[in-house]
Amino acid sequence: MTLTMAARLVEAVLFAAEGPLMPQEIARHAGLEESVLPHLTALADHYEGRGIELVERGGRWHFQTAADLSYILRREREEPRKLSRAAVETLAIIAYHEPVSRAEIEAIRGVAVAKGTLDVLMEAGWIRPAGRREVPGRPLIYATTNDFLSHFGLSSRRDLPGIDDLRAAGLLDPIDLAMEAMESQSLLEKDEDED
Amino acid sequence: MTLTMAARLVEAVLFAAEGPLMPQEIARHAGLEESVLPHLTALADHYEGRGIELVERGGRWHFQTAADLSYILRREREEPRKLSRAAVETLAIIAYHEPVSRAEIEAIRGVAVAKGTLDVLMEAGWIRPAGRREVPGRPLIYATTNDFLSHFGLSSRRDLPGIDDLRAAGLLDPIDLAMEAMESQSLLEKDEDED
Amino acid sequence: MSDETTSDTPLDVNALLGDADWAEPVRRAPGEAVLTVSVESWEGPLDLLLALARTQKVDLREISILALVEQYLRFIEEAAELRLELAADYLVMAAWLAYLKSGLLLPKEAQPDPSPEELALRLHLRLQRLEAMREAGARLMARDRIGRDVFIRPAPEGLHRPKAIVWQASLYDLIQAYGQIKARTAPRIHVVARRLVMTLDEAIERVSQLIGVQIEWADLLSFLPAHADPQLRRSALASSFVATLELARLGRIEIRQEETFAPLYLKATAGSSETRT
Repeated sequence: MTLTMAARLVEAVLFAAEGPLMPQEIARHAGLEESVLPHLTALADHYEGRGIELVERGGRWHFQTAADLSYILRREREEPRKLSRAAVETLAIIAYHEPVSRAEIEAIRGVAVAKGTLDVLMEAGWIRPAGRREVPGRPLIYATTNDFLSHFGLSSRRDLPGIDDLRAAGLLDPIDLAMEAMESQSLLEKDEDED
Repeated sequence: MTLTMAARLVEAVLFAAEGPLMPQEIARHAGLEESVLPHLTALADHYEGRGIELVERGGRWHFQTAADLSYILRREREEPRKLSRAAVETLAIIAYHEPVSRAEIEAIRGVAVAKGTLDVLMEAGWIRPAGRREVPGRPLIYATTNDFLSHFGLSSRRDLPGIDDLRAAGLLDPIDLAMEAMESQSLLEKDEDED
Repeated sequence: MSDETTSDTPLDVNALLGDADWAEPVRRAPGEAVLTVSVESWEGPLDLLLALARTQKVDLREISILALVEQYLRFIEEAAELRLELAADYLVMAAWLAYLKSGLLLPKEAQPDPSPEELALRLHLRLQRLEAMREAGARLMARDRIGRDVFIRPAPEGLHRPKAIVWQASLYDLIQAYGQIKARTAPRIHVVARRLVMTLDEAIERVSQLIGVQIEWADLLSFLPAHADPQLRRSALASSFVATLELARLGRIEIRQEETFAPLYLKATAGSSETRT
């Protein structure tokens, strides 16, 4: 089907919209003076029987995945969860120093590591127990996994920037020491709470 | 156009995806055993000249609004991140020379890479550390990402504007190499003169 | 072509700045044609050289390096006259270019090694490479960019995933976190402006040694370094006073004072010099 410029604009506006739109809104976004309703019904017909459908609900229009194909979609709309600051730091230390024990992570971070932090990283599939350190107490030591490398787009751990690279990239600047100190203080408190 | 069930599934998967997908991922989500490439090219053809287009960037596929409609759609949007001149040049050098070390970037620009330049590009997700150069000091080298390709609408690095001309003109070679080439060229000419 | 542009082309600073959209605006006081452009407008001498090369208005492959050298040296001279701050690397480049110029003007057989032609060619290649990347950057930025020219679905439904929870963190998050740990926990080197002080240990050492040869009561002030800087003397007095108290506590010396704020007198307790060491 060849579309007119107006219909193309309507299609693009609907596609890029944050949510369902009323015809007047579509016209405004598309910069059209004319009524967009004919374009909407033409497009809806065109998408009939396709993987995507154009639907109208209470006067607002939007594209959605065809109802009969909805099984490919996420059932429960679980939010992707952002890794906590403590977890990112712990992961970074394991990646740079592996294999390391929990006590060693704490020594580097200068803050206690909650048990839950390591659990989260293990659940994410990014770290694994890698045996025990042959010192008194035989503490468990941790290392990163292949999933870790692929998630972060690294071909090997050697791809991680070194200290000099971090400094040059401006990542070693104590941006605001007071802020940092406060932040690590609250991390400490939080970690202790988690225990 | 009536689509086969497989093509409908591919269309729906691409539509519902949160980011560009590789053909294998599409097949997995769609539950298809067969190769999805024929469906992808057929869909891309079908969307030609429409308000939405199906594009391939670095081996990953996604829908986006048609580029020629940008003059209408762009007005309402805010400009994405504004890069400093230094950051633009650094990004260009990494893209056209990748993988490239910081020292090599500095050799081309004639100034030190300011702190925060690589940082900004990494935060944008456009560059990544790509291993180390096996020379003394083992400097970290940088390359562009798939997000870089998607953002700038490039199917691959071969699509970088003018890269073939630049390469043919030797402008992507280090200066020492260019000097050597010129010397051997002039020697050759001299030999011919003598003949 | 390059011959036309050599030497006598006047340096049109305004045209130069007009071309450079990224340069700092030229500020002019009313009725006064004074150039007040900061050299910070250029990112280093190579950048300035490229801007100057553009004023030759020819293909970069055909610019005259000799003319360019003269343009640069004239610019630096003018900047000096206008008393602009010039960073060291601009002056280093000026010196190098002056050397290059004298080399280029020498008769061929007298030219040093590496030949000035080779150096000029290298400079030429550097400028071409920088210009090429600058143009490439501009063309890259002008492409149809996601979020500006073309748009993707802002809130897709998302696809079914095998894992229940999808933990998110980027490589940038990871290395930034490591940088911050390092910045936070690395022993910080505080460079404290040097202050002349006498530490308590030094004072105890010094008073112990001096008291060994004092048989009579001696004023505390006589234990201080005689020709010291006033600042050091103050520090020495404080440390020596505390040292005195410490030595008295150890029973190695005796202290006597007539009244409050009166001079302090000390002497070694009998036999203390033998018990030392």
